[in-house]
Amino acid sequence: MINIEAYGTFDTAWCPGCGNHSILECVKLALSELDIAPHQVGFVSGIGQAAKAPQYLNCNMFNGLHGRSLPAAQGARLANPNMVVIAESGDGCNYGEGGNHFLAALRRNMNMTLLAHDNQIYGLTKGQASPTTAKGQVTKTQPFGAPSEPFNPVAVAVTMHTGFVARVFSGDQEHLVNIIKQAINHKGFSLVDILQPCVSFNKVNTFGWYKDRCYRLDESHDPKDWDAAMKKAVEFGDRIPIGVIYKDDKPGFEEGMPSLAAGPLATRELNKTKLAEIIDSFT
Amino acid sequence: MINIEAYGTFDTAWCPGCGNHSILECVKLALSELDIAPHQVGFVSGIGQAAKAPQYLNCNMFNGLHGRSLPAAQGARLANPNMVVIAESGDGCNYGEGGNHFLAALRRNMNMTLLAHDNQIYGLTKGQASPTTAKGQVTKTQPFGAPSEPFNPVAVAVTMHTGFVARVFSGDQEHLVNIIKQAINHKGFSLVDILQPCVSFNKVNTFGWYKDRCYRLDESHDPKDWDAAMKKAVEFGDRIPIGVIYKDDKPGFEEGMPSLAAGPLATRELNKTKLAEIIDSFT
Amino acid sequence: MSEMSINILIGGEAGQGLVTIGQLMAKALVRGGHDVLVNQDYMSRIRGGHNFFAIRTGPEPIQCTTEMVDILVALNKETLEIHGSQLTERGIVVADEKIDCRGLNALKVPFNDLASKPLFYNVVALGVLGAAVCNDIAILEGLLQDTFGKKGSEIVASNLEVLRKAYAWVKEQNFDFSCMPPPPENPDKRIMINGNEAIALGALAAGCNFLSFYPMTPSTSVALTLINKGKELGFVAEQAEDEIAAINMALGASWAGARSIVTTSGGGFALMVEGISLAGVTETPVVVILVQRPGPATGLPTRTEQGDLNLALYAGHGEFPRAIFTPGTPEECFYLTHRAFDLAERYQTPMFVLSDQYLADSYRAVEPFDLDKLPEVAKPLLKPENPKEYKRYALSDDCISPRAIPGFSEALVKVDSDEHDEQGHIVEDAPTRVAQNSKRLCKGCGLWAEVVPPGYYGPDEPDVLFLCWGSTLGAALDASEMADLKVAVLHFTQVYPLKDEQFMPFLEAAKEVVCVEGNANGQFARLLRQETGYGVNNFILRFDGRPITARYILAGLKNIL
Amino acid sequence: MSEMSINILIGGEAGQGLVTIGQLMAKALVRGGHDVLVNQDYMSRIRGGHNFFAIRTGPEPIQCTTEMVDILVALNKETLEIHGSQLTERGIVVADEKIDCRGLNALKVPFNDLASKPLFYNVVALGVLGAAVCNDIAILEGLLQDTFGKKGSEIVASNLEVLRKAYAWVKEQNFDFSCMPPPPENPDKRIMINGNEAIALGALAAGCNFLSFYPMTPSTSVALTLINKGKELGFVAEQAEDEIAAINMALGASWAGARSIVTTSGGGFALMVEGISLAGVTETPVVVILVQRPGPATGLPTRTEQGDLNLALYAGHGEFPRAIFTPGTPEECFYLTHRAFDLAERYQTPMFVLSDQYLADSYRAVEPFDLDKLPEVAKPLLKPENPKEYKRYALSDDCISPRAIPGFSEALVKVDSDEHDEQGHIVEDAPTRVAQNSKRLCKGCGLWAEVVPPGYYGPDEPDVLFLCWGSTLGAALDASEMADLKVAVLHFTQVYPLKDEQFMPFLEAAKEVVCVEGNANGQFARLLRQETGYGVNNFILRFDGRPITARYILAGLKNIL
Ligand SMILES: Cc1ncc(C[n+]2csc(CCOP(=O)(O)OP(=O)(O)O)c2C)c(N)n1
Ligand SMILES: Cc1ncc(C[n+]2csc(CCOP(=O)(O)OP(=O)(O)O)c2C)c(N)n1
Ligand code: SF4
Ligand code: SF4
Ligand SMILES: [Mg+2]
Ligand SMILES: [Mg+2]
Repeated sequence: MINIEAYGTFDTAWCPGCGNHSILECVKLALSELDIAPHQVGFVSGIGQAAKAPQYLNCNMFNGLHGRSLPAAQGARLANPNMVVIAESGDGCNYGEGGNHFLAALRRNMNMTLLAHDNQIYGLTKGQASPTTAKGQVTKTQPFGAPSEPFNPVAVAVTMHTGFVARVFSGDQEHLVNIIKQAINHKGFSLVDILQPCVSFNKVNTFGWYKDRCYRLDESHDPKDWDAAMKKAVEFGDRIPIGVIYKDDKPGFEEGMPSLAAGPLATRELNKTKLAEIIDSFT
Repeated sequence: MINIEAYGTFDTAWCPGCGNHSILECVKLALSELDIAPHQVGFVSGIGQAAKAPQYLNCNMFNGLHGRSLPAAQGARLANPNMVVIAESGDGCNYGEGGNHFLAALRRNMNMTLLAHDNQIYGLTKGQASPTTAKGQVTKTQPFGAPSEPFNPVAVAVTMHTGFVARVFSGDQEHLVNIIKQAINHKGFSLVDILQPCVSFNKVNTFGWYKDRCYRLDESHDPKDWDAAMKKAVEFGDRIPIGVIYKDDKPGFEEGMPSLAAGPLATRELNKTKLAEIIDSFT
Repeated sequence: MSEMSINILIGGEAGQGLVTIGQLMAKALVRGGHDVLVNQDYMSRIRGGHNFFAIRTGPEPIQCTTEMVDILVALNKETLEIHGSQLTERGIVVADEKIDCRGLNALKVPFNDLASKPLFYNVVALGVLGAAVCNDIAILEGLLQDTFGKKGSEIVASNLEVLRKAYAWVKEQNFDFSCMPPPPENPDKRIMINGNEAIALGALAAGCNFLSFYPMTPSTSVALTLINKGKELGFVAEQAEDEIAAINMALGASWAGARSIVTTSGGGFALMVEGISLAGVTETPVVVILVQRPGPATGLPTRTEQGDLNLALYAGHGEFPRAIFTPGTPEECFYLTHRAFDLAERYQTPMFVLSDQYLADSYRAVEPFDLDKLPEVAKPLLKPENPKEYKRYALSDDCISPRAIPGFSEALVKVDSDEHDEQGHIVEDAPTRVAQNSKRLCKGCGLWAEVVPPGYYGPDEPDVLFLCWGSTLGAALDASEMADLKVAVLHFTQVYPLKDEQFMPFLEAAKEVVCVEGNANGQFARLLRQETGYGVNNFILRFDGRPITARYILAGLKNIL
Repeated sequence: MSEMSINILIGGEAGQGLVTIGQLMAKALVRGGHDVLVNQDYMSRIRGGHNFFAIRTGPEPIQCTTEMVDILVALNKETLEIHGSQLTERGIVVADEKIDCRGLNALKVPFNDLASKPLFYNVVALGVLGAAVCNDIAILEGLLQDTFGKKGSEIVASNLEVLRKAYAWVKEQNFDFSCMPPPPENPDKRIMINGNEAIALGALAAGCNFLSFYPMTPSTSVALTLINKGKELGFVAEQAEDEIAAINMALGASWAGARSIVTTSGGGFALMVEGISLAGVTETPVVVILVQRPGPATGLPTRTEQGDLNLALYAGHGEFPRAIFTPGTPEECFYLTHRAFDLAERYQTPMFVLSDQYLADSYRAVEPFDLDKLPEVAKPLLKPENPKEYKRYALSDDCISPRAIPGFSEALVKVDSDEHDEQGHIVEDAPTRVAQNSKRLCKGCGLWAEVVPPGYYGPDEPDVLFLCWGSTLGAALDASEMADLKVAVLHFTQVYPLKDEQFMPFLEAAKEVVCVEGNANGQFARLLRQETGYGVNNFILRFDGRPITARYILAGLKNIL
């Protein structure tokens, strides 16, 4: 097992009490327990408080644009099928600015993991409604309350038969580590929507709010049962189930792309003879 | 009733045999039967073959960018709550380039109608896979077959409890007219996903293919029953149900926005006294 | 001339409330008749790190921020370490008694004693600072009343109690705060406003009633002001799912009769580029507020730069006219934004207001805007004359087609992103293309004919002419007055289009022209050469994310001359 | 010199197969040793409307398309109406016998008799045209064999039968096709390729192995060629959900070791602007292929223009270096795309290849590219020297940091869209910002030192110098040869950066400099003035969506002189 210390310790720019601290810790634990070394993993993130997470552990990092972590992560996957690719960003990043990429990533089902820190608010820009903010919740930019229905990423992912769909809570560390490990191990796209309090800007969905509502799914829930999964996916109110909501071991994107079989693109050599033949085919 | 001739007749740039012709006809019929005059309706479209539809009838038209009809349509709705707003575009436009706007529009639930011509292909750009193209379907740009799972807009819309969700077939005109009328009348966001053969580029989902599979939902289907709707929404194979899949009369976006109550923005006058007070509040 | 000014810097961690203290203090100074100029420096985080809020103030006009500090309010030890060296000779430190001020001239405040609970630390700081620089406690009391009034009289009372206690404590210390000049007698009424707020008010004054936006520092406060101040005016605002939606929503709204604005910063603006082009070809009015921060990409999200001029100039594929305004003060923010709306409506093409983080967050004391003096803003037609014959893109001598709003008459209003005929229908033939493209481009001549001339400040035939645009005005003015040469300033509040006859004589009359810009490439100087052939040879550029100051310019000038 | 050339124009509706006929015919001519130059004109629709495919051909080099038609193959009546007036004196019409050729010199073909079913109309047309311009039926037979071979021998046989019948029928008519010059003796081997295909091959030759794109005319065929020709090379391609995804995917892939390309056109490129900036700040190599069409917005989607130079120049907020290549021929498309990859890797910044619809779709006969003569393309590091100490953004004298690929050693490769330190971690302090921003910008000097010089064609000290870039090369050359003045051509294949010493002497030596561009604003001329101060006063501009031709230039020249 890789020692967790290999992942280092960094000063963060997060608020004391923020759920991000716990998530970061769990990510490091999961990686070390999975025996993945820092240089084997590539973290791709967007912009936001959550998206800073990869800055705070030893890893390969592509800290890209707000909303665009998923395309970059998928590009990395296509370039190097040996890389453990993890996209990590906030609810605004993934479901707001990046909503189209979220849909496309669910459809592609590449072997990678999305850790979506879901604090139901835009943290870094100081508290505007995010796609997961409850309808009616008042913010500085939504003085009449957030006007739209909240987005339920888990339900949409289940609808689309995404390979691995989980909802977790930053406050339940043991559980979180376990789920992250399963997600990374799953051979297809894994969505881990992590409920996370934002102590500075979300005064509704607090630690206590989540704590009171989240309950772990037990064996009675069969994640391979789509109907059951859909029921759990839409349960988000007085009770919020956490755990693996849905799982489908269907073949991943990579299997439909023969050109990926030859391994990392960085190690490929141009076949000049073939290319000369190709040029010749224009005669 | 407005005479259908008020909507005019235009030469189109569509292929003979294309499903678009039938859809155009049905749209005109629906509008005239609803007694809506050309100047009362605002068509907003993107770019693609489907998106040309508003060019071929008398109406107010905002023919915008590929993928961006929904934001423009919603902007128009917010500016003029008296306008009958219809967005009309293809599957590529709405679910590909415009996927993020599709999600946001479902969440907003404004009083408008989306007519999505769904030919499961990119028509205007000559036959690349669209988000609704079946996995494995071979095209010029997908020689190994489309690598992703197809997007099911109807299922996603039901998942998100969209106000009005229908799937129809361009070949069943009477039914199509009826559904478009219901969609326009619905006070909230209405999605009408219209299956439409593309005779030039989709040799799989032909007229016959749809014809053989599509069956009308009858009274036994209760569109207010979410579970039932979800079942019908995901039925897309040997049998394809057409009709109103789901319906929810929850309050629309407009009701959560007090500033919309005062009517069209174009007729508002600036209240200089109030503004002077506002300036004064900076003292 | 800010000779009589002092500079108060309040420093501490994010989350310590220094912006609240700073804003209240600045407002108190304004109410007392002083001028103020604020410079806010903050990190891209919510708690911790190091931020500061600097208020330069005095009885006479203040033009720009300065590095020198006369009163350093240190909310933590780090502030002293970072800013100690900026203290002037007369400089004073105000800090908690537990902070070691290492022999500096310090007023050591017993925060714990003065505040009954940590919640009141801010009010203590305000009371202490207020006692130092504002001799009228009634002003501070009134301010607290205004601020906490909505929260109930009990809250007000407990805040007032702390304020008075802190104020009284300072007065007992007999500490020497004489560096603070007395307020002017009979001052004119002023409001306190920053660049972003002034832009929002300018928009409201122009009848703007629709905003679609996606939050992005440092532009967000334009949206916040429009939303919160516009509430009573029936203003319609929607936070879009992304910036692409924002610009397209604004255009759809504008077509349907709204007066639309979008607010954004570099990366968000980059995403709007296709939409800008749509505004150009459909001839749909929209005003784009672009508040710059250092790039590329995420760059320094909370800092300042003038690095997006080139992008604003050419945003949008294809060719169509535009105008770009670059205010240098909150007043200019207000008036030029107002003007941008009028031009957008008259020329039916996108208009840009470029600001930056420094100006955005810089509060100033400003004469209240007089709405009655504003020119009328043009309006579209609700009912064109012969609705049945209406053509959205009718060709005409002045290349401007009457713009009707759909739904208010039988006129059908068709706008099209494809090349189109007069009706708005898609076409592909060459002559129609040429006619419509020429028509759109020809509107640029009209825009050129009414360019806002640059401001010229200072003596004729100067030794040195500072060429600048946007937020650097104040620093250039200050520097021109401080330099021991004959220096003048040429400041562009409209950088595009440029009308050479308005400024070429100034350039030619100066011995040396020095371009002062907040970017690394001298973007405006390059534009100037492109438009006029005039090449600038001397540059004072800054691209470290911090505002250009008079000292920075003078240091640069030394290197040049 | 294309004096001996003839121009064949095949016109008809979309869906009538005129592209198939045209391509086969052109290929037959190339195999026969002729030069060809194709101009494709098509509408933004799949069936109907009016399209044409013009092949200019002859035994000597052909440089550009022409309006004049020598053989007009009219697949419908409309073609005659539209193009009849373009017929030269020697002009011939080839049309179905049922079409009224109103007294023109026409070969009236009994299509119905010659083709057993409508499916074979195309082959009839090919046979007829082939008989007219290509005296060797074996070439046509070989072509059909190559084309239909995959479909089985029966299909080949039935096509051959029709071909031979049509060919024989023409020969029987004894129609005078003498306007077609004989092929050269012992011609060199040529391939037939258009601009987009050549770009794709150039990319493949540079080791490009990753494409993410979103379809957009007229760029799509670059992607199509990469995908279909790259199949055997293990090329990885993904059609993205939108252009934003395309550019970000390309960058993620590049970071992880791919050699990435994106292909797009105006509106799609507009959406990539933020991503371009990300490439700039993260120093991630990417090659952007921008195939222009007329804007703004959707504009004329299937036509040509050079209207996006400004956008390419300044795409991306903030400041960072880039180079822009503007090939004028398929050969230049190939070599410059190859070069773009090398520079992208060496300078770790985005590179641009600008083409346009005319060049994209214009087939030419080209000497097969010699892969062995190509310079090696730079590669990133798989294993840096001291992996543990590796710093992605290490400061160095030449401002270029060794670029390692993550995952192949213990080196951690951190790239960051925020301003960052040498390791790639987010920072906000001024000195690090200045160091890293300067480092990025300083790479521009290296780029400047290896600019591809513009091509100068023609006599020294000419009366007129045509200044042009990109696809207008051929027209300018043709015009220069046709004019009765002393004319030379200065053609830029790299428009940015510009190195004045490479061309200023040419500009100064010419009596008149005339800028020839396919846009309305003279974008390159403005860039030239910006970079050098040199102002061009004479313009020949075209923005109706059609390619600039020699005749167009000469007509323009008359107005100027
Ligand atoms: C294109 C673009 N638009 C807007 C922003 C500003 N921005 C930065 S982070 C953020 C929201 C972050 O919210 P979320 O993704 O939920 O992350 P959190 O901070 O809550 O963890 C926004 C709007 C940006 N950086 N880029
Ligand atoms: C930003 C942008 N990207 C790409 C295109 C090119 N484009 C035009 S239409 C289209 C696809 C159309 O497909 P769909 O929306 O399904 O409409 P259809 O033609 O099938 O009716 C594409 C990719 C464009 N116009 N703009
Ligand atoms: S603002 Fe919210 S999400 Fe961001 S660090 Fe603070 S508590 Fe966490
Ligand atoms: S290409 Fe397809 S969708 Fe387009 S008009 Fe033709 S048949 Fe219809
Ligand atoms: Mg969040
Ligand atoms: Mg389609």
